[in-house]
Amino acid sequence: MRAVYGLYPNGDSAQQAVNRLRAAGLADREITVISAQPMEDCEFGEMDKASWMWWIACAGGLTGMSIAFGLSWVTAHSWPMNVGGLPTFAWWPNLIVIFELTMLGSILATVGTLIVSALLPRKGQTLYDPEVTDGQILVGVEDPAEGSIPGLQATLGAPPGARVKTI
Amino acid sequence: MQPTAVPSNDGSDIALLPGQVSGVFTTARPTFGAAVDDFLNRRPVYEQPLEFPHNIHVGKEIACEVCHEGVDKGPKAGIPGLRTCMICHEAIATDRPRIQQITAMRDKGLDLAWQRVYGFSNDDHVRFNHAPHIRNKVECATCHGNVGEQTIAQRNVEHTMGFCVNCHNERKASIDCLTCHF
Amino acid sequence: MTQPSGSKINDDLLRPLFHTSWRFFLLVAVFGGIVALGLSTWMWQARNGYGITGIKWPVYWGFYITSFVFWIGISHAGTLISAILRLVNAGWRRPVTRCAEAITGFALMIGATFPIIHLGRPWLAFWLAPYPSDRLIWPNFRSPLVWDFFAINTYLTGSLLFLFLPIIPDFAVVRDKSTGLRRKIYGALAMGWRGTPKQWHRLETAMQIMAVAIIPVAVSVHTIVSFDFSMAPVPTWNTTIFGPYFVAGAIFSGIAGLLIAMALLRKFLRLEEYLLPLHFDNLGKLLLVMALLWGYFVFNERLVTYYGNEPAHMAVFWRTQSGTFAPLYWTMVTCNFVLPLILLGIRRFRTITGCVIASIGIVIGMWLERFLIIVPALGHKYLPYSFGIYRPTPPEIIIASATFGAMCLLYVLFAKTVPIISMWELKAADHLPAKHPHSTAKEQRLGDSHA
Amino acid sequence: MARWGMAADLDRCNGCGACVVACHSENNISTVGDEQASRGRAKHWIRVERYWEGDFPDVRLKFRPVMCQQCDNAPCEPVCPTYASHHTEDGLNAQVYNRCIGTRYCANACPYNARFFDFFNPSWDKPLQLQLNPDVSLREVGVMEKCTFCVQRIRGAQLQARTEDRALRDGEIQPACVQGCAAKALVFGDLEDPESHVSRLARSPRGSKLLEDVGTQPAVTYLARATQV
Repeated sequence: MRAVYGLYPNGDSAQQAVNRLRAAGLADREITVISAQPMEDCEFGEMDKASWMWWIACAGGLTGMSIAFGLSWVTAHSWPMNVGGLPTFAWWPNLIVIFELTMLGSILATVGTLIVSALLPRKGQTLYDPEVTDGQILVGVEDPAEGSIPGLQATLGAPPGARVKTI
Repeated sequence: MQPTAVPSNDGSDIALLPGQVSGVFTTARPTFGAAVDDFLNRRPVYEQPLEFPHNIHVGKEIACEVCHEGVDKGPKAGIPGLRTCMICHEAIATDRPRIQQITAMRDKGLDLAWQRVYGFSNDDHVRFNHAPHIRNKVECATCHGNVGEQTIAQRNVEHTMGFCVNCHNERKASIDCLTCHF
Repeated sequence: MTQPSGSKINDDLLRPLFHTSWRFFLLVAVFGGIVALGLSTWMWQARNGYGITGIKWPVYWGFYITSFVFWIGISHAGTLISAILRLVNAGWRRPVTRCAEAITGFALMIGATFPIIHLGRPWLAFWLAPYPSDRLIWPNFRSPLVWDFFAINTYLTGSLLFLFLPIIPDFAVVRDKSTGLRRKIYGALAMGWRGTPKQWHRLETAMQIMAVAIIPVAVSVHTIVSFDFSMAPVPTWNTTIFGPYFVAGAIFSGIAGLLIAMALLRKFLRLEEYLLPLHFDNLGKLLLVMALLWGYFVFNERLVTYYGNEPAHMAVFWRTQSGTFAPLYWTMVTCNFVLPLILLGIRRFRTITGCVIASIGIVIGMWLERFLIIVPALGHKYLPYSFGIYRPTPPEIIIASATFGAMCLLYVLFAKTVPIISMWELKAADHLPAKHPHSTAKEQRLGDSHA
Repeated sequence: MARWGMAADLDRCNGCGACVVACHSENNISTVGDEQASRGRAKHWIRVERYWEGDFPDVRLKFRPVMCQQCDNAPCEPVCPTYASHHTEDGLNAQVYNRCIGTRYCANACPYNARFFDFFNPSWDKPLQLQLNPDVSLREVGVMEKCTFCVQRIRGAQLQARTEDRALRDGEIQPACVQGCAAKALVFGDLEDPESHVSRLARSPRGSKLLEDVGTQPAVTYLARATQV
């Protein structure tokens, strides 16, 4: 993999680098930003995009709910036991299990979504520098177009404190 | 008080007769290995005192209940003793060495120590009764397989609860737990 | 006081991971020995039968169920508190959340073993799970114990994930700072974490969703634990107040447990710059509120029983109030109400030491509370002929005590392998959106009370 | 379908304890020895409770045999996580040992304390194992047990009646305690048959249920003169 990236000591210069890259015509998804903490004071993109996670959580909850409903329904009807004169399929007690599995479903769906969509290393997304851990912010371009490297180096080197690396 | 092995209902001290299967691992098992064997349905090979040819007897159109005579009367079908054998073999096939062998045993007052092949262990808590099953025309082979084609009776039908319950469901027999478990 | 930031956070919080002192091995040996003793006692119990405990007719639940309720209660420290603090975005939560969530996870694991320990045939515990079998019989969904099974499993899964998710970026830090096998293990745990805005954003959204989901689960778990009692027609058990009463008690004991853990961590891992007196003060105030709430519930429960004046209920009532169990009862009231009121209500006493003393009192008091709910009622149930008393035997005491050792062991191991304070959350406080001009980054991070 | 019930005439009961002994021998209830009994591990599916009334010297002794009341709304049943405790079609409060995992929740929920736990594997000194009843299973360590109304006798009689193709006769089924009661204080039968001895007794103005206000709807009626509790 080839990449050009700069390491920046603070959010302001990283922001500058991102802005310059944008001005140079790169789309947000072509710009890689890596930091050791969420940078809520900066505009790196992806700010309000993930609201669909809530919908997936709801869908997971609905799945859990139907599983729980199915379980209690099948149990009650495959072997209808009389216990203490309670109805065979009793809503009140079953609601408890249904609630728990609903919540479990939504939790698992959320975590699953997170792992699949944002974690798990993927091909072509491997740009990383361990210096990020010590507070450096990485801004770079993965697999830049042929011939654009010198231009990118200049763009990335412009903000104060920048150290440009090419691999 | 030191816990001891569960005495079986018929008076012997062994919790599990050879070949008896139990659905669960309990502290009733003497050793961990026994528990594992039991869990994996591994049964000891039973040594019968005599190679009894079921196939020959059934082939002569002798009904099962001629020898297992308790089967339509009560809980136990019964494993016949020498006396039952000698009812016929006093006269039939007396020239065979094996028949002469059992005749000699009878004369000495001995009996055959048959090993049970089927049966429930104590912790299955099953009170099985043959009589109502025979009365309701359940074939012996339904639960005991093709014993009629075997020489030494082999256990080749697993008496799990699902096995019993499916049949009870099909025949609209009671599936109340207290039908069998008490 | 200057606030640590950046690489100093890394240095301070990764120190326990990379430097092992003899104290770690000593602690592991001591607590591991206690746990091994507890486990072997349990094996002995399983081998010999339940008779080696003090359980008897008619008091069929004793130390084990008491410990079960107690540990499930302690587990409410973490997830609930950290979820609430996350949702209201309280800045001072940042150093506290992880040690709280860890308490939840471990207390739940310990608590969840007790129903199995207490079973007459523990090897059949899996029958509580609905799994396909030829018998076609599944668990009775109308039994509170099955609700327990589902609730505790949901809560355990949820809270372990809630603990794990925010550790992922910190695993990445350890990965970057280490070499060899450790790098591989932490690299696998970090699951390809790099720290892109997308990852950060998804992680924080996921944490928000988890927080929203875990709060009702936490409330339901202890309500359901209370159902174990209130569903049965046993004098003083069969009451509607048990749900909220147990939840309040759980949070109460949970915060107390958290305060004790925080004080120990601060001392042992030298986290004086992170776990500030402010945190103890804030949690101490919360604890005071919970003490008052606990008092309110106890007053309610007692008053209603007293005025109901039902003979069977009154027998149990007087048994705790002035009979056999009175010494324990009044110890409980002192530990849970009087002591916290003095130590936490008077500002001068609400120091770290004061908070810890009050917390220890509360942990003892809450254990007694559960004992006093379970045992006197069971021993005094309707027919005078069958009244009975319960005394624990050494095996029960060993097993119940060993769980405290298990908690310490798990916590020591956890603090050894994972940064006990969320590093990225501390760092993130420097990069909050500038839309709150009245709160500086420092206040956001640690809620600086010295300002 | 029948509804099995019992009536206990407290005016006839003289507290001899024959029912307890009969029950022990019929149902293979293991005795636990003096040491364990003193620690509260004794099992008696039926017990004779003794109560004293009045002040000395004007003291009267009252007996009340208490067994599982086979409640219609049995509190022990819904709390069991594995259906070990449930209700059969003929109104028996069943305890299935196989399914029991030993939570002991049923025993806590039972207002009569009529349920017993096997703390150890049972044992019988030789040759006492020879007197075990083959119609009743032996309970091993870790399960709950309780009075079954001698279900083995009920099932046996039902089977016998079906073999002979006739209906069950009133009084044909006698649980061990009923059979053993010399004073004829205990009567067993079908409560759904209005003519049976037990349902006539259950309708008696002397009759009452134990802990009726708990709402368990027991199948056992206690008969006593109005002066008695």
